[in-house]
Amino acid sequence: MTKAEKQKEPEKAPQWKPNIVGFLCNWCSYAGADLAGTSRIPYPCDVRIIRVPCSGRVDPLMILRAFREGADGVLVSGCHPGDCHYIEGNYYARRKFIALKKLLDHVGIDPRRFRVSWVSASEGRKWANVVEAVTRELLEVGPFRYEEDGDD
Amino acid sequence: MAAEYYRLNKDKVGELFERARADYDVVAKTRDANGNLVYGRPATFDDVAFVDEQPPMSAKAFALPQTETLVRYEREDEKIRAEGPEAEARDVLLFGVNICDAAAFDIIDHVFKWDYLDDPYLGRRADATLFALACAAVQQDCFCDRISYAEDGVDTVAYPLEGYYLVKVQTEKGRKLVERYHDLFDAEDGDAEAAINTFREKAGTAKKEPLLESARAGLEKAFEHADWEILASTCIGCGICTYTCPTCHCFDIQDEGSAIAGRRLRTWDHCTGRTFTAMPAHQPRDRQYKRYRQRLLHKFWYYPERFGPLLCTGCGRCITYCPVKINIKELVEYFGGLKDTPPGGARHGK
Amino acid sequence: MATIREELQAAVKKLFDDDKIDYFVGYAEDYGHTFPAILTKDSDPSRLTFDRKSYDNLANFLPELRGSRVGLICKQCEVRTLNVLAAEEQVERDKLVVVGVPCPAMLDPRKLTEGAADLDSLDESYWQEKCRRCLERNTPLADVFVGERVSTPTPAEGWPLLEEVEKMSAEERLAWWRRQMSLCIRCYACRLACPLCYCHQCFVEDNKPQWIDKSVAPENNLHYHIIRAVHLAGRCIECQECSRVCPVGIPVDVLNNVLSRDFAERFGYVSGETAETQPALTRYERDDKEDFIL
Amino acid sequence: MARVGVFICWCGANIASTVDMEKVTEAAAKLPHVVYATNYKYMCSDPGQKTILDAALEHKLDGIVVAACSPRMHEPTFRAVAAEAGINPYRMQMANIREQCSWVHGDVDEATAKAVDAVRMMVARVAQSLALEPIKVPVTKRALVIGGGIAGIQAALDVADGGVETILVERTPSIGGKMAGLDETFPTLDCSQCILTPKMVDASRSELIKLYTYCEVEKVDGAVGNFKVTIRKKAKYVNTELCNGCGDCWHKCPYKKIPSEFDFGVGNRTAIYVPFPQAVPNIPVIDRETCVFFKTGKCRACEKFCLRGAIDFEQEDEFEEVEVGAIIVATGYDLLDHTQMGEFRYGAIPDVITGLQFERMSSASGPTEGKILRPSNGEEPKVVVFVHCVGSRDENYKEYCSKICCMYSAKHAVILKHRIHDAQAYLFYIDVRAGGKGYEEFWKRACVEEGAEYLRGRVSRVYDEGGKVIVEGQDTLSGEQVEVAADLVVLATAVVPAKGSEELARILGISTDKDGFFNEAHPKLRPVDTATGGIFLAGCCQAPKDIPESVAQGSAAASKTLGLLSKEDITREPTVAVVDPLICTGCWNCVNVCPFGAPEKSEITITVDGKKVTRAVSNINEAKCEGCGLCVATCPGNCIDQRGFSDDQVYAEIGGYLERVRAAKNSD
Repeated sequence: MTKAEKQKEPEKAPQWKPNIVGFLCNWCSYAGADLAGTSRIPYPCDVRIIRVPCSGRVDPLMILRAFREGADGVLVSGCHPGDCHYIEGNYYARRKFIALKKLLDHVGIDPRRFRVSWVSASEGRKWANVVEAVTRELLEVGPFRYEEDGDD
Repeated sequence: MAAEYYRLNKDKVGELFERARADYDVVAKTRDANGNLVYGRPATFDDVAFVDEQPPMSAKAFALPQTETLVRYEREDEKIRAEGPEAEARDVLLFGVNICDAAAFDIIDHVFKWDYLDDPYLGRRADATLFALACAAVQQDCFCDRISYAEDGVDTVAYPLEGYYLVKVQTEKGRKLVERYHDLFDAEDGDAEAAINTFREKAGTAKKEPLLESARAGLEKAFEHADWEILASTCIGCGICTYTCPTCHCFDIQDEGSAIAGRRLRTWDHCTGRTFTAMPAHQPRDRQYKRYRQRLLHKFWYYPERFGPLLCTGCGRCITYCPVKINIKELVEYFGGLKDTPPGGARHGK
Repeated sequence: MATIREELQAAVKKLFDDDKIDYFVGYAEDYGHTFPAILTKDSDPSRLTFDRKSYDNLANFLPELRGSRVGLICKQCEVRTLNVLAAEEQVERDKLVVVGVPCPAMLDPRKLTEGAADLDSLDESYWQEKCRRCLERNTPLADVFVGERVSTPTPAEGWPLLEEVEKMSAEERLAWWRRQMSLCIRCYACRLACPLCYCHQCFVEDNKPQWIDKSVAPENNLHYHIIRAVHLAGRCIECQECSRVCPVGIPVDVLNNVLSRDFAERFGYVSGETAETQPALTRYERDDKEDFIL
Repeated sequence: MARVGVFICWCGANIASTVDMEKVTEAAAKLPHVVYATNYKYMCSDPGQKTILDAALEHKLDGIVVAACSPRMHEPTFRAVAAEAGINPYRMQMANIREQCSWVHGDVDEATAKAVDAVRMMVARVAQSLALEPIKVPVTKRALVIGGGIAGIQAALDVADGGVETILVERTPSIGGKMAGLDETFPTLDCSQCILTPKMVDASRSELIKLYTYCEVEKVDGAVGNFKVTIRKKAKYVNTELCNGCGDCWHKCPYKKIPSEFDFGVGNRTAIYVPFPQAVPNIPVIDRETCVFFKTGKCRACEKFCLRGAIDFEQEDEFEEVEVGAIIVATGYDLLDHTQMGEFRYGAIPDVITGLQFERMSSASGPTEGKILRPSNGEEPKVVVFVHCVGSRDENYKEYCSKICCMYSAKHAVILKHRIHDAQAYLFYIDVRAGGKGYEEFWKRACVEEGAEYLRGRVSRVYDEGGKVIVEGQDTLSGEQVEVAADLVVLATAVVPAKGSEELARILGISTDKDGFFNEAHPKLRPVDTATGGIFLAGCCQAPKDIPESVAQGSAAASKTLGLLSKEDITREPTVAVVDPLICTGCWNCVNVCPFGAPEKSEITITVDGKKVTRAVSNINEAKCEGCGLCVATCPGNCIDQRGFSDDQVYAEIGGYLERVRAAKNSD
């Protein structure tokens, strides 16, 4: 942690925890998350997991819906390129996410709010690290709200 | 009530605005972030655009907001709590509104108090006072000169004459406004109606014959006219004409939320859109020209048949902002038999 | 432009007389506007024109006329559109007669003041942004060409408005877009004026599930525009009709341009270049570049 | 409102020690749709299952949420329970509160909150879950084996033995594969040809096996149970009906100096040829690339000398479409292309050869009739260096171990000693991997009894000097720099997937790993299946293997195939994509992206404005859909949805979690 970040520390409300939606492909990342469990690798508690057949099933609409419903961050995780259970779903997904990412960055939504990872069924440790990293970053960014005032 | 006439000195307008802000929630034209003219709530008279130029959006949103919550609900354990929106208590003054915008309220009141009393609308309508500003020149595509009743029901109208505004008061609400700030108004002793007529002649807004009302007989025979298909097929089905229109008032009711909490709301809807009247298995207006025809005939046949006035004040926004520049006036004249040549020369020829 | 007008009207008359087409889609001038018109052989072609206010992307009217033989005025904008539509099997090229024109660059209606004198003489500062980037002023693919061919000036580089927005910080951009989105009235003219938004039902109209809330609020409006841009990724041909038609002046096309520029840089991808260019999101390379995946 | 029962499992202490069971139960009971919630020590046990059955009856449940372990563990169990309770199995959802909750979170409050959310999400999901019925597809009782090496031959024989017709496609002129070219085999040193050729003959004689040699798979349509396969029958320019394999043609062919592919260039062949004397079928083919007639239009020697008139220069490639219910892929391996690796000077120094070239030399039926000779001068080598791990276990080339090289290098050292008694073998190795029956004993024998010198270390440099090949390397055990002046250097080059594997993967719609080997469905539990139903793997196309493993996998794939084809029809998961034809525009995005060819171009006729209009629309072939949902997310008009992973279900899950968050955000 850099000095500057340490100084920022006290400003944060310590009790705030980010709400993170995780879309995990059934074959790699969901299995990887299961492996983290079987291997008892602890990680932060703030991701709620939605199982999808493939990262290619994840529609950008789902990601924006999660933000609209109040998520502070969204994580999509799939098989490594080339390892897709459905051969190439993650390659298409990657293009879609590149497009969405570009747009979210452009409209000024912090890039740390939308993350993608490749986690294989054997990477329990990596899954824990990904959640750790994503959670840490969101703690730095803070809660997400478009609304300037309370109404919607 | 019989019309009353007053004079308002041009240098008193700012004071009227500032003082009214203490008593009313004052809505006036101002500029938005992009420099567009909008009806908003400017804080000082410096931010007010007291001009006759039309903003793209009419003033109807102050009586019929684009999105309005009808009821909120919340479920806690087994209990469900529901509550309606709180009534907005404050009187609204629509300050410097165009006549074509102001006149619209009186027209659409009919539908909101017809068989069902629409409380949210009528409540806001009752609380609103209209202080209209007459146009010194016609706007790009407008045609209020072709509609007979364009000022009816407008509480007050200010005509910009040489050196002063001639203020015509037509309703009790208007009289209340003038009485409240009576020190700013002087009595008009001349022939006010004559002055107004001269002003209108000069501005180009004097009533002309034939009025669009006279097209109705023709329209009633034109439902199956073959040229609808070709003339209205350039319509792309967007909501610009209806959403910018001061008299279009259709809305949709939608729910947002979940089993835990949410709300029922209404939002503007538009008959030119393909989801309007679309049912799960059938869409009676299955082509765009039918949807456009519906809009036109509703305004110039069905509505007047039921309620009397045309559902149009001639503001011309639906032409100005139409992406494909469909001209409703030309089409009414053509299908109503007032004109032989179709706009752009397009005929189906079936 | 008297000559092009006459040539055009003669060409259209000939197409109808030779029974080559059932409909002609072009621009007519009437009641002070230039606007798209669909003509049949019984129509009066004397109002047909092609001028610097011939804004509309006429390819937008093809779905309505599908199955018929159509003559269509095509500027470079329409040509690129047709290529995308052809790649997606939305047009039947053999039923289409492309009427080529020399495009004089379209004017930006927002920059035109009331009663501007001579439209033909207005310089670049009055043009639409897209026209400064135009690669070919004389319709390629034309089956019939009317008017005198013109030279195409060197296309301008860059995306002025996009770059202006990008100069802002992330917070400022969010605030700027939020302000823009607070103006949006969800009339969907941007979508409906877009010849590539041809879905019979748009995601924003879905209500089961209702991905985008129906209430008109900045964040809902923004989500609609973002997803629309995703759906146009690698397809948008930058005709800017979405922005031109917006009644409240939101520069909607900036979002599309974000991806047009990025896909060109990242994938070497230019939409609508040929009729075989498959949409960018329905293809991939194993080594597509990205810099954000963990 | 649905009537959902929530059943929360303690999993002994596995869940209950970190997640507060009572709190989760209490929260679950209050959720919309939930009419019953309870917890139990082991929900998967008999009494646990009975709890569910009883509650389903008593509370008239129409949906079930089991909050327990991962659905990857017990989803089948609880789906069966649901079915028994009269509830559609697809209206049973599992909330994963063990692997993804209690086992990874220590704080009871946090873990309990997460478990409650998981239950909320699944309750919301169940409420949106439609009842689904498995899809039934009739089965074509015929199998296809691609690749006629030992794995493919074994698979074909076993499938045919089970009474099922089998098509064996081999792209070279003969079946037999790499094994046909090997000398003696480790660890028993029995002759490869002696054990293989009878199987080749069996395959050719079997009434149920149709050999398609010199053929390639061109296209595969359809799905498990009903594939349509287009086979390209390459022109042999020999009428197979008339040819009796007499050999006159290849003996008369004037063009004799063509390096033989089968011999890896150690020997030569003619332009019309059979790859090796024991070829099955024993019918030659003309290689168009090297035949003088095809180049110059003159020669036709073979035609002149063929007494049966079997030569036919007019032949062209033919295509045949066959229907099969299952496909076994056994396309084998090649060696890593040495042009990528300069350091061993392969190709530059003639006395540097690969292990497979050594096999051809030492094979009694090979070009040198079993004599091991230096290619440079035809003399017997006295000092031979064998280099292990050439390109394998090497980050610059292939990270994986090629598995067979340790054993065949040891075998080569033994054979060398047997053939040239005074020869000395040096073996540079990293580790000796000799896991296998009799393998450890075998390499020890090479080392101890046959006097092979094992040097632990990488070779750093190879160069020729004074008619010798100098091999420099390090012996990491002694720490000394070693230099051997060798007569012959044999490289144990890395095993890579056979050429064209990637293209075949695309044709078949199966995936490959990063090295290009075909992916099995599960690395441990489904090593023979691919992720695509009805396509199985055998032999080295999946990973490097020795002969017994290839044979075992060939038999395993055959048994899987027979299992599949023994059914009249097969059931497939109903979680397939569905198109709403009324809103489909026919943009074919789905057709473009689907890896399985499931969306098909189709038409509907609707009435618009009183007229019949025919529109091109997409239609999902359920038999082909693997349920990935890619088309669903790609369709811009949301015209496609996926049963079992529907938009409604995902939406409900998002809302199920976040409605609480959104409500909180709006209230402050």
